[in-house]
Amino acid sequence: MTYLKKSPWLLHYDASSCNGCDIEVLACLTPLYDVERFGIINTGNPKHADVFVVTGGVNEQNREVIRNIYEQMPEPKVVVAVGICAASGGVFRECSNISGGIDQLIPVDVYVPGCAARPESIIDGIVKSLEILEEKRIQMKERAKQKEQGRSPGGGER
Amino acid sequence: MKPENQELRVIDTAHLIGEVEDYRNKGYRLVNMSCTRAGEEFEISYSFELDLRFENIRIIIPLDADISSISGIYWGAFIYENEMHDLFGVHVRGMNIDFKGNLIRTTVPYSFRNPSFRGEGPCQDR
Amino acid sequence: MISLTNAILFLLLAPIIGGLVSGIDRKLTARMQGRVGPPILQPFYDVGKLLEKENLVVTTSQNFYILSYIVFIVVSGALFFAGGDLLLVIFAFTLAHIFLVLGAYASNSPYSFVGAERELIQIIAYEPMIILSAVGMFMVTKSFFVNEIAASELPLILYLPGVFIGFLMVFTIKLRKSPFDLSTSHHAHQELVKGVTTEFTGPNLAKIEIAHWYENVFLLGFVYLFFAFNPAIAIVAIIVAYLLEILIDNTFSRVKWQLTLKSAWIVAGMMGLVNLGVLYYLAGVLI
Amino acid sequence: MIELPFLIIFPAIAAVLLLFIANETLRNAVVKIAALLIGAGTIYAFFTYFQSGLQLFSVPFEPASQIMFVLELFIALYILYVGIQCRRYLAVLLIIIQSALLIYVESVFVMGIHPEFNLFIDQFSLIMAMIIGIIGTLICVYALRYMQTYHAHHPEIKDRRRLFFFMFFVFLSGMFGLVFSNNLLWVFFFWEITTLCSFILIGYSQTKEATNNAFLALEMNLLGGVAFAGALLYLLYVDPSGQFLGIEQLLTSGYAIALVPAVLIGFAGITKAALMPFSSWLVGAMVAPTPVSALLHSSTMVKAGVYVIVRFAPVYTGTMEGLIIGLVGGFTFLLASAIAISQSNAKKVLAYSTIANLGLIVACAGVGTYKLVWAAILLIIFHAIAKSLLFLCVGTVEHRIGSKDIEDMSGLIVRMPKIAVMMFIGIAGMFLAPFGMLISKWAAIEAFIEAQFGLIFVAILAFGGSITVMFWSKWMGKIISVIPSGEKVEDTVKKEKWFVLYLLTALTVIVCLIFPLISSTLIEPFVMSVYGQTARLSQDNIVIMAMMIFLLMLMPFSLLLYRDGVKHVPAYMGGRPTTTDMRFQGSMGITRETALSNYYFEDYFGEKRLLMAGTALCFGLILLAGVLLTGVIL
Amino acid sequence: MSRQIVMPFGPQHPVLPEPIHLDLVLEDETVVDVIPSIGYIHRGLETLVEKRQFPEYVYIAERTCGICSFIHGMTYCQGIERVMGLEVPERAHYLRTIWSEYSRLHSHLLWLGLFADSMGFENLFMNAWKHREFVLDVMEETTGGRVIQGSCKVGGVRRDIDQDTLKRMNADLKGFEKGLKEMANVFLNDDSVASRLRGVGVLSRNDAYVCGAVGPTGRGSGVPIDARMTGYAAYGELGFSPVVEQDGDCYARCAVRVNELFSSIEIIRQSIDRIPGGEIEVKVKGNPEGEYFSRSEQPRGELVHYVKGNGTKYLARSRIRTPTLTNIPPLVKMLQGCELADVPVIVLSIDPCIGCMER
Repeated sequence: MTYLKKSPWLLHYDASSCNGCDIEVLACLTPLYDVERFGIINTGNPKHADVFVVTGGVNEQNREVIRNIYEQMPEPKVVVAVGICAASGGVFRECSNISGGIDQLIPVDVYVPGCAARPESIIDGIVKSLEILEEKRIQMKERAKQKEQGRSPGGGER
Repeated sequence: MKPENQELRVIDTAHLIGEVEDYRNKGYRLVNMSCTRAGEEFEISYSFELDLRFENIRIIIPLDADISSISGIYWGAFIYENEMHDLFGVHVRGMNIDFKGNLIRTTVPYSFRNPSFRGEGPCQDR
Repeated sequence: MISLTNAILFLLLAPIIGGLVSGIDRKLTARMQGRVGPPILQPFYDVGKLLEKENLVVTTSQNFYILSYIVFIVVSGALFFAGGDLLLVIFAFTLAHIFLVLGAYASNSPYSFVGAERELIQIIAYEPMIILSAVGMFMVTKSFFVNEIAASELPLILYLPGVFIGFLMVFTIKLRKSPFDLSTSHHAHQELVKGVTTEFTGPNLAKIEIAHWYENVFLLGFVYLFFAFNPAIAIVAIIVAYLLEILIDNTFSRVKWQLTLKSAWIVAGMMGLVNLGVLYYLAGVLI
Repeated sequence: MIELPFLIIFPAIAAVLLLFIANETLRNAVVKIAALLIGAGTIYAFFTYFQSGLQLFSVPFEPASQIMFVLELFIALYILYVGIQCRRYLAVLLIIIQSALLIYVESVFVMGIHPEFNLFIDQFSLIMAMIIGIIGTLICVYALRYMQTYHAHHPEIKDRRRLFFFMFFVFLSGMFGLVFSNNLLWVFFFWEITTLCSFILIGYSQTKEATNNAFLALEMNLLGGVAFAGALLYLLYVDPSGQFLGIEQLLTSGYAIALVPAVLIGFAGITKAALMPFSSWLVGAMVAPTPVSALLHSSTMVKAGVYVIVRFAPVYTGTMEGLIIGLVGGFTFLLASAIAISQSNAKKVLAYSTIANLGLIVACAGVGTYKLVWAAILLIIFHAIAKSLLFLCVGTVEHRIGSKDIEDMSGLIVRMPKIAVMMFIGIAGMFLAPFGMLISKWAAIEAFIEAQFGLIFVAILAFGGSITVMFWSKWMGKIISVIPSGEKVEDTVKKEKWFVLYLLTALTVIVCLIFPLISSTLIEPFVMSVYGQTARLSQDNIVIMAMMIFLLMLMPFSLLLYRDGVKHVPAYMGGRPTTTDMRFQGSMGITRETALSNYYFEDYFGEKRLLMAGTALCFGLILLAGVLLTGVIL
Repeated sequence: MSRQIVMPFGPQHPVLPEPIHLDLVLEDETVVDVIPSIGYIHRGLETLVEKRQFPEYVYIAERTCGICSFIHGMTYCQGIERVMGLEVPERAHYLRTIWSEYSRLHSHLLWLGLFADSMGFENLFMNAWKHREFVLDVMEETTGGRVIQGSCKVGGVRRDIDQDTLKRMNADLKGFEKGLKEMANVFLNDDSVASRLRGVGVLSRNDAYVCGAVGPTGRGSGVPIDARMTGYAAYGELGFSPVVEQDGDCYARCAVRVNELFSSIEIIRQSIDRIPGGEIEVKVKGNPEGEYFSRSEQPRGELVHYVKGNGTKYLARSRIRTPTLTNIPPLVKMLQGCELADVPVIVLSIDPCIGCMER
């Protein structure tokens, strides 16, 4: 089934952004943009989330936090890097404490451009990520099936 | 626009506490503390304000010197002092809340202490 | 005495009704907030998705508690609709909730732990009023059995107006609506992330969600009992009561546990008790 | 009728034997054999009498009463002695008043009186006897190992185990005597014995705190004793021939005479059952070794208090005095439950919960309709089993983890899985459907609605019941929260202890399953014989509850479903790096350990505050009863 | 045995879009200890002065914070202008004032929304953000950016607003104000909101002073600090006074911000009425040499941009002292002894902007 596409739950984390993208992510939830139309909810809890929305680049302190949150999300999951900072570090690329985009740490599926990214493009990015989410779900299911076959006595060697 | 007048006095390190106490007694509030590297020295500025009178005092210390905390006089000063320690490596004695270098963890320790690039020239390549 | 057909109907229909109610709730809430809101079927999509997700747990025993939670919610709901003893139904619901609380405790995470404590506060806040409601119904109809209460010709609401108001109050707590959503739901996340449900993922969360649906249908059934003398009025009453809850949800900020407990006990308890007291001494005259 | 004297006298013989045995192995053997015999005797008595209803017996041994009188004087002298020695003059004063009353009664009236039937047995006595004979002996067996470890852990406390087991068996004997005596003079004698046992056993460790608490218990119990003696005096005054000294005769005499003694004895029962305002002694008694708490202060001795009140329940029915006794019980239930929320010491929680439940039983008995008496007896049974199980679990845990604080029990399910499961069942037995206590509460609610002023009690039950949910479930939550770093410490628990714990756990569940049977064979005939009508749960509900219990027993098997294929991740800590052993990165660069503790709401349910309220309220009620009673007497 | 719960609050926490890190030590629900830690979004952007020429650095300054981005840029420019002795045209000053005040509206509305959310009042959150979109529309129309405008430059502003647009903006404010009044009524007079705010997180006047509270945090405690009184930009020519409340609790801070909304609208009206014609920028020649503490009033309080030029195109030092940084010590004071349920409310009541604070 394709329930995943109809009910993606977000988790937003501000890695080291200037707030511009963050408030635009929030603005998506509010009456003008209202992403709940598409079933999108901001959960605030990695264990419930499907889509990890990261803004801002990686620095020393949040490195482990991002990885930790990513690991606590159940499969299938996608990462959307919102804003130019999350993609490459953006204007802060050369700052003393920034080591670049999110993709150094975790696999990013969709990059949303902009400084700050506009709500329209953020929504677009998330909708794009849903296709990938669906693909990942199918892969996950196949993996599980293979594992199952591997375990059953007639299913070949382990 | 009416530009405001700003006073800046460079004082001796030894007089710091006395001066700050003076400001406190006069009812000034602490606006800011900031550190700047100037050559082989740190300039540390303390800014105070009372009824739109904005005054600064400055001490100049060698890179490895330590200064005494004013957090006993202005309780909130610890946040500046910890920050100064984490970014510049200035040692501050006697802070009321000492984060021991954990207020801001940086990739390079004391990242503001040693400017990596300065002056004219291409800046896009790291 | 107990109707198996009704129990089975409840088993099958309650999730559908509960899901739809929840969907309509979300839609209306969105409209009240000036938004378009999700499709009516959104809760089903959510649960469908959750069932497809991976099951992450802190400890394996969480699964057990949640399974027990939903099983006992379903059992007690079925018991209610089958016409069983109202007090037994209430106690069985408490049992189910204790399982949810234990599931939260089991994970030993600060958020779900505090959520569990708050859930307990909620339980002690609403439970007296629910029991008093059942007692009130008994005093009017002389029976604790749901089927007999439902079959009563007496307009319970006229005898039990105070009890009904008290019940509406705890209804808000039970539905986890603002201002009393202390322990979980989408509102409490500011304090406790997701409270009791923080450590549940995928299928477990789906079970909790479905259990909520069952529970909501049970609660609406409880409202029905007050108006059981006339099913048409009862349906209207249920709708009005639920709309009222949505309205309350949207016009209050969340209160703290102290106020929740105090208001639930004092307001609801007193409303209910005064009502019952009057009924008690007029019993000979009225009934 | 030989069973009854056997049950009364045999434990006393065993006790004397134990007083002289210093060898540990021998003592173990004697205790186990005696326990077995007493248990067997009880069961034998059960099968002999459970169908026969009320039976009265006369004791052929004439001087029995005189011996008791002499023993009573010895007890009084002993108390006088220790009271003066420890400068507890209140105790001295009370024992003097009580003895004076008693001597007066004996010398003026009793000399010529020989009530025909001194012993009796009916289903209610049988129930009590079963509790004493089975649970009591199990606790005795448990105490063997417990006291061994206890002295190993507390070398500073003098080893007086001979005295300990002597008192234990004397106590059993006293309890049997109490429930089998028809003669109130005899009841009074056994009553005093239990008071004495409690006094000595609370003071077992001889620390200052223990001695103080022992005296506190003594004083309050003596206060009840004085009232009891007053009741005897009144009865003999009304009818010097002494025919009303027999409980059975008194109850069937028509209630005009019975009311005054019933209320006085009810007051004695209130002190013994530690209802407010006398609850403090039971809480203080928790300094005693845990088996003492389990035996005396939860499952049996305090039940003697409610036993007499339930006995006299028919007298209370419909009277103002009965209502007041009921209210004292009701408020005690409400307030003691609330206080339990603010306690973290497991034994204190158990103590307050005991007080609360005794209060509930007294509330039922005080109002005293037939349905309520039925519910009260159910409560006595279920409470005795579940509570003794819990006490013994706490005792075992205490010796393994070195604390009886609930906060220290976190992750017990990992560290001591078997004990934790038993504790879980015990706690569930205390407040969850479909277990016993809840059934009784439910029955009580249904019964109260129809009683006079029942609405007050319904409200008390509704609120008190939900409060109960709070403190039990947070304890439950604490023991089942899974901590990954816990190391297993339960291998050292001895097999006797396991045996007792297993048996009690099994009893908790089995009694729930067969309670319809217990009800129909024991409780219903008793209630029927007293009131002429009886209560019972409807068939449907019993079936449903049985189904729920089976479902509950099936649920743990679902864990098998999740054996594999479940991915474990650490708990969510706001995104901070967390290790599996529950540490996370805290502020200032410190690695912190997760610390979780329950809520206690000290400001709302604080012990001091509520105790004061409860004491004032219940004291006022008792005064009111006293005033009413004076009116009746005059 | 201690009855304490250690509860991590943040860095990932639903109440704040930004990471702040507090270790809360609780007894029941009472907070007995708070240990803050920051640094999750420290970028070290002040070091970029080494790599960006001073006119370019405006972009960096603007991105100190995405919420009050315009004021950051403006304050930085004013510092440079002062060091270089540039006379900025009056019209530019007025335009800066107008955008500053729109920024304030945008920021306060955003804050009101989040604040409502922190008390679990979702409807109000949505409402506040709905109003905010009006402000963002004006921003987008006049500068081209919703949250980061890029319209300020050293020596003036980049864009002019034509007279018709100004007139329309003025007219639109009326409807906007009416909507705000309705919403303000809920914040200030609703019982359930008051039950969450009154008496919560009290900061005494003295504490506010000793800890260095600025902006609405200080003004809520009766400390009338408002850097706009120094008369930068066009503020010296406009009539307004700081909004001050005396109680020092969350309600007072909320009331300050709500009333500032109307004060801002008033300032915008005055500015539009009085705006002179003429140039919007001057030519910048040479490099800055000298230092200056440029102060301005951000929505969150007093902002200090310290600039020090050494006669090259690259500044020797830029130091941004943001209001949130100095409001952290008062926050620690306020959190002591509050309840768990109050933590989000109190944290938000200082309107933390972590992005600014850590730079």
